[in-house]
Amino acid sequence: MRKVMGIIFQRWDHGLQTFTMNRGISTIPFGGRYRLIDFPLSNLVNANIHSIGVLGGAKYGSLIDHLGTGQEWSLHRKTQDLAILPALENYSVEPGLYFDLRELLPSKLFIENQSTIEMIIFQPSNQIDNLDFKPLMDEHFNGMNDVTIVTGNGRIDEAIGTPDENRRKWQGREILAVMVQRTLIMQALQRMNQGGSYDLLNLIRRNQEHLRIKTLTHKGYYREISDISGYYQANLDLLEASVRKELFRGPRTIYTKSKDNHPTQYFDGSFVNNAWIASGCQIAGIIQNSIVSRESMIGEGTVIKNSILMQRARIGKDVHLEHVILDKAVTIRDRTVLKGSKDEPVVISKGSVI
Amino acid sequence: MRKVMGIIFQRWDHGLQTFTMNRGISTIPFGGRYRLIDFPLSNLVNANIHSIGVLGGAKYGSLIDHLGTGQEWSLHRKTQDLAILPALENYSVEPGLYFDLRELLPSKLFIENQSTIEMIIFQPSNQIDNLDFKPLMDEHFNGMNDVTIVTGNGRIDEAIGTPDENRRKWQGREILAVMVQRTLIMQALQRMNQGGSYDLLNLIRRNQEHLRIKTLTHKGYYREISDISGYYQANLDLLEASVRKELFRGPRTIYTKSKDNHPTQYFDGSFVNNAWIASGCQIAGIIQNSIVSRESMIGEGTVIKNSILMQRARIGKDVHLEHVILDKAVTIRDRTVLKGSKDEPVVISKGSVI
Amino acid sequence: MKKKCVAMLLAGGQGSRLGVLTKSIAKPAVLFGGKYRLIDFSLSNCYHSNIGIVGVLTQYQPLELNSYISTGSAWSLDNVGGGVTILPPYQNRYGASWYRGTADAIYQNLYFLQSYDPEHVLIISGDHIYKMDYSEMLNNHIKNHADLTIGGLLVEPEEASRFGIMNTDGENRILEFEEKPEYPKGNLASMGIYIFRWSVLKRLLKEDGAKEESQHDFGKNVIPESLAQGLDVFAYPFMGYWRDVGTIQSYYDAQMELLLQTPPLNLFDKDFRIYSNHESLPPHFISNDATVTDSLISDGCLICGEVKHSILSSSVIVEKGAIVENSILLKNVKVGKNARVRHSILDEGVVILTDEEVGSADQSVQLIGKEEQDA
Amino acid sequence: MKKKCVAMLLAGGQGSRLGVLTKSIAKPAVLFGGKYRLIDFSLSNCYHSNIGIVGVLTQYQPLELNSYISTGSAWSLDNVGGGVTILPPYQNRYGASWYRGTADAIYQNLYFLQSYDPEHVLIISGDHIYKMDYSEMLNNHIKNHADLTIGGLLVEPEEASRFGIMNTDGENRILEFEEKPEYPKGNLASMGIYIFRWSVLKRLLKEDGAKEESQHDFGKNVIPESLAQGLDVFAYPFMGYWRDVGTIQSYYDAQMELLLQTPPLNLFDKDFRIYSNHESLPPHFISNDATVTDSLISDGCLICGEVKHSILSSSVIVEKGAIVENSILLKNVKVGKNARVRHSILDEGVVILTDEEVGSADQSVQLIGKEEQDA
Repeated sequence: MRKVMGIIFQRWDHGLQTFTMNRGISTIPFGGRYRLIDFPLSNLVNANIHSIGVLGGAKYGSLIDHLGTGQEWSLHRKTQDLAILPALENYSVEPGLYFDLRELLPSKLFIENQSTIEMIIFQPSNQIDNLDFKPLMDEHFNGMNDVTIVTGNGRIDEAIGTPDENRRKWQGREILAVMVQRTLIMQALQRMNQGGSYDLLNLIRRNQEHLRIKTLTHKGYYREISDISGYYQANLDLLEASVRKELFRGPRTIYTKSKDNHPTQYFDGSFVNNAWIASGCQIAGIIQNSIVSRESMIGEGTVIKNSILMQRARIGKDVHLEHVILDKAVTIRDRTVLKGSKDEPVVISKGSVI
Repeated sequence: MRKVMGIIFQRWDHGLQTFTMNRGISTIPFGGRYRLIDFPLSNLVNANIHSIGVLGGAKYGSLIDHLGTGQEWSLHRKTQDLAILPALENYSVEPGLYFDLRELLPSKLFIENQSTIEMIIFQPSNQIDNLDFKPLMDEHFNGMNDVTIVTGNGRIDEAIGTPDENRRKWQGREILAVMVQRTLIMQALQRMNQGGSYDLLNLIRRNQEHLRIKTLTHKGYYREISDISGYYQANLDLLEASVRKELFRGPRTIYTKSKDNHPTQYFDGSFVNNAWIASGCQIAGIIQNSIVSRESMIGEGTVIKNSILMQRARIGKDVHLEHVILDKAVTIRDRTVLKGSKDEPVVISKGSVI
Repeated sequence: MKKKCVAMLLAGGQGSRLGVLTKSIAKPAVLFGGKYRLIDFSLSNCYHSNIGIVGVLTQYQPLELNSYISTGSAWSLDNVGGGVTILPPYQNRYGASWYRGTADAIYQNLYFLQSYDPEHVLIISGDHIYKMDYSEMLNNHIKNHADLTIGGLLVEPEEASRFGIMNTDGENRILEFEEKPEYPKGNLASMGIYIFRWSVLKRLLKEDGAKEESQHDFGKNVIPESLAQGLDVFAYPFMGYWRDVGTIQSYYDAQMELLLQTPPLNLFDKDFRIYSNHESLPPHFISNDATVTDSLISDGCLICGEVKHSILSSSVIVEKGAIVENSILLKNVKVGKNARVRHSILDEGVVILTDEEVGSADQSVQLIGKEEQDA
Repeated sequence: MKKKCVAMLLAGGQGSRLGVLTKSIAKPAVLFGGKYRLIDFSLSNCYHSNIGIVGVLTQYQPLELNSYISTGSAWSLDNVGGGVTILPPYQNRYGASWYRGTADAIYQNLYFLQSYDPEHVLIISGDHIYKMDYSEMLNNHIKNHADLTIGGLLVEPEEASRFGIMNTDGENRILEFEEKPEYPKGNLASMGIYIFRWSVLKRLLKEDGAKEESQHDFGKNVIPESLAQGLDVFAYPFMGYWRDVGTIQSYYDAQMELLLQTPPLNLFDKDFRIYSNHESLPPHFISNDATVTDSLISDGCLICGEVKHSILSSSVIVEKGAIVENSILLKNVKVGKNARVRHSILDEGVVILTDEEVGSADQSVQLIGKEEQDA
């Protein structure tokens, strides 16, 4: 019943540093009310995996706040379903690694103690998809695989590219998740003290002759969020009916910490078109092709186009925003104009007053 | 209604390092089922204070696990009663300071946002007492104090001493808590960027001419836990009826994360005397003047005297322990003998097999 | 453990004048303002009043209400050693009986109150729309050394005969109480909010329980009896916003007020929030073909048509070309292509077909339920 | 949302043979083994069987039981979109009615089951002591294409007439079912655990509900009717530990078995834990004057006397010089100085005075309640 463990890890946040001053990459807000980690975490929960470790990293405040006891994901405190795993002190994630096993060292006991676990699923925290792990797990177990690698399908991979073309690839495709038998991970953790390799992917490559490795391809939507333009595009993808349907209207729910807000109020004179709008907003202006997060206020005469507003934006009157990303709690004064471009949106950091 | 905030901070853990390899000082187990932080946290909850920040420090795993969403303390997630505040990256607590305000910098917003708060209570996390803050708060507000300092009464202070005689004293007495008007803390945090002082106590001393400062004395039991011998003694204090009564049988409950264990089973031939024993244990041996934590197993013919056993001790047959402290999950093989002395108990670290 | 004040919330009412809305749920579970249920107001008031123990008396169609209330955590009322307790009618070794009236409901749960042995008991109901800090009323009650304090509201004189009317002296002492008088002498109406001294309440309910001719109702029996016995009974005048939404028209009007530029009831207010046990749903989406103005839209809606001066609960779908005006659409309503909905309340799950028209601006508000549709 | 299997737990029983123990609480809420309540076993079984939706039917003295069950979080059963739902009798617009029997209780809540539209429904009760993975029984039920599968246990032939007895063929197909037969033909007894195909259950209950002469009981009416209709009814033999604790003696005996060196029911087992909604209490303290041997002691106890071969629930006090032997002391019992308690069950809150003696080794087990004391 509890044979599979999931581990979600932080990624190198170089391309997203404007967002990660006070939070880890896993808790960057996304899609009006979600955080990036909601996607990998819901993927695990939807496959009935009830033993999950989340690497917390150094900036863990927002992660603790977001996950709570895991209640919103039907994870239970009593049966110890969800653990936030502290990273090594003074450790920071390196670029170019798929998954640095050294991060797991302080949590060795967490893995050791759960002796009934047979296999571990590793997922990064900065990936938007709605994966169905059930058939993937079946293939892993039925095929008696040591390692199963889940990749995206090539086309999307080529389309988005990644800052470092060499990392997170397998047979030329981007890796979405890796499933490894627990015994192999335990061995790797033991050997690390003796100077063994510590990147999960290198470790697999190096031992590929001795291992039964299979690759499976996810045919659906996915995006890796590793820089601002990827973040911007993934948000705007939600305006596509097919993407919304696959992510949010299918059989597998994406869970998140929900907020008890008043419904969004539209005033006389508001005009809204092709927009994804969360609860608790007060809207008097014009919004087009945009994502508006919870509790945002948009003044009269204001025009917002092709933009992403995170929570609690306070936008005055007669403002004009185009190709803009506002981090949480940004205030924009009356009559301000901000214009970026599709490839280089303007980014305003958390709490700014413009 | 929500006028007071409580902040509980980590202390320098030099004297307790055998216990703090993988946990912060605030989550050292105590008294069979508690952790040190339960005492200051319950003090706040019992005074109806529903806005509490706990400094998490670097080794925050056990703190998150212990506090959960705060449910066991009747703190609610929805009204955001409890926050674990991340410390600065790469920051470690220094000795000799009462409270280093730099630790609060990443949480400036947490304090700023709660604008209805008038006063903040600061407490260390390594102190065993059952303080009644209600009358203390009344005196603070009625006296229009800027700062109210709660000290222990001299006698106990002299009796236990502290490694550094200069710190945590006020008028020659040990400080248990400090209440400060929120505006003063906000000012101090603003000025810190301009190179102001950062130790709360220094700050108060330096400005004492401009501030209305009062000192109040707590007449009851208290212990500061800053070294092994203090930890040992405070545990054994629980064998005194008066201490148990003051801490656990009075009107103010000490809350903790409770564990759903089977009642403790005593077998034929067990002999137990003057002992404080938690749930889930299986006892076949002899126990005297000791504290035994949850889920410990004590084999036949074994004798345990004047010792402190943390959770999940596995003690074999015919073992003899005297003046010993076992950290969590220690295994002692059959016929082992360990003897310390009252002043220097033997300490066995977490997970050891002896 | 002794407590100062414990609240008892009467949530057993059917609210039959709300028609299909209360066919399968109790009145306190009826939706309001897009996402709230009527009981949210009383429970949020308890939180803001620092009342940590609330007994909720249920009887009529309690399933949805019970699971909605759950442990009370949505209103931060799930305290260790207290919180919300749901009190359905029950069977004991002497037999089983339903609640015969508001007073009987409390009477049958005296043992619950006894277990807390409070000084005072606050009695409220779960079907009014208002924000009130009961602790101010409690302070007033204590200051007056009252046996009973009744929350009172000034109503329009022509409405007074719908209420229990209290005639008071200059110090708010109640001299006379008339339940729905034909010729009211005043216009200070009882809000159905009572604070009793616990020892007095216990005695009154035991006496009332023994009377065969009593209807076991606070307004009809217990309050008049308190005055007859010469107890110290005071009114506590409440000046804030308060609405009874017991009829279709008042239910409609109270919600439409939320759409005013400055609504009399501000639900965006952060200092006295009304909490609810909300569902977790994605944001709403407004398509290229849509127009939304002067409306409240909840999570999970998909709007492809025109929505004007309306309130949409969660997961409502308005298809292309459809027009929704001056209407209240409850959860999971679907309005088909080119359909037209005017001046109507559509109950949960109602489906309006392509090109269908319901309601008109001239008629009184129309309430449409699923059953009517199937028939 | 469609579910494979939903559980309905019958927890309305009074358990009148347990005397004062069920005076103010339902039988499933009775304490067992120091800290458990009987219902812990069924609810923990649901958790271990991966059954995420459990309806609990309550009727008799439900207050303590309801607040004990709460959201089911103590058994990790508080899932989003499921979990534990308490189903008390209720009033709807057609009237109000109590549950008239086990089958009627389910019948009145068909709409609850309908909302999940499961493939199968597991029906269990909340007052037996056992560890069972229902998912194995469900697999068996599915493999047999059964309409109904009944959990069965081999009992001593001389006890068989106390049970519903199932006579089966070699493939566990039930040929005959006799409720408490005077001359039993076999000794495979029904455990009162049923898995029905949902479509079949719905039909059977509607038919049974319409029969005036029916007692609306599964054992007496619905099971015999299923066989009479020629449905596919199978037995699922269960081999593990199982105890019915319906009498004082069986309640005493089942607990005393926990004190054996290797008890038949291992509650220290980490792989199939029995969870409970436990109180948070300090450790117990054993003073210098105490002797404790061969016993189970719960949190919060204070032992200054001698305790031998006994089970003490939480916060029990045994004063100096007192002796407690072969006894079960429920919560908050206090045994005064030099008192002697032998071979007895003391109900919650019972106080034994200084020098008092209760029970003796020769008599049958004595049950002492607070009421008996006051009388």
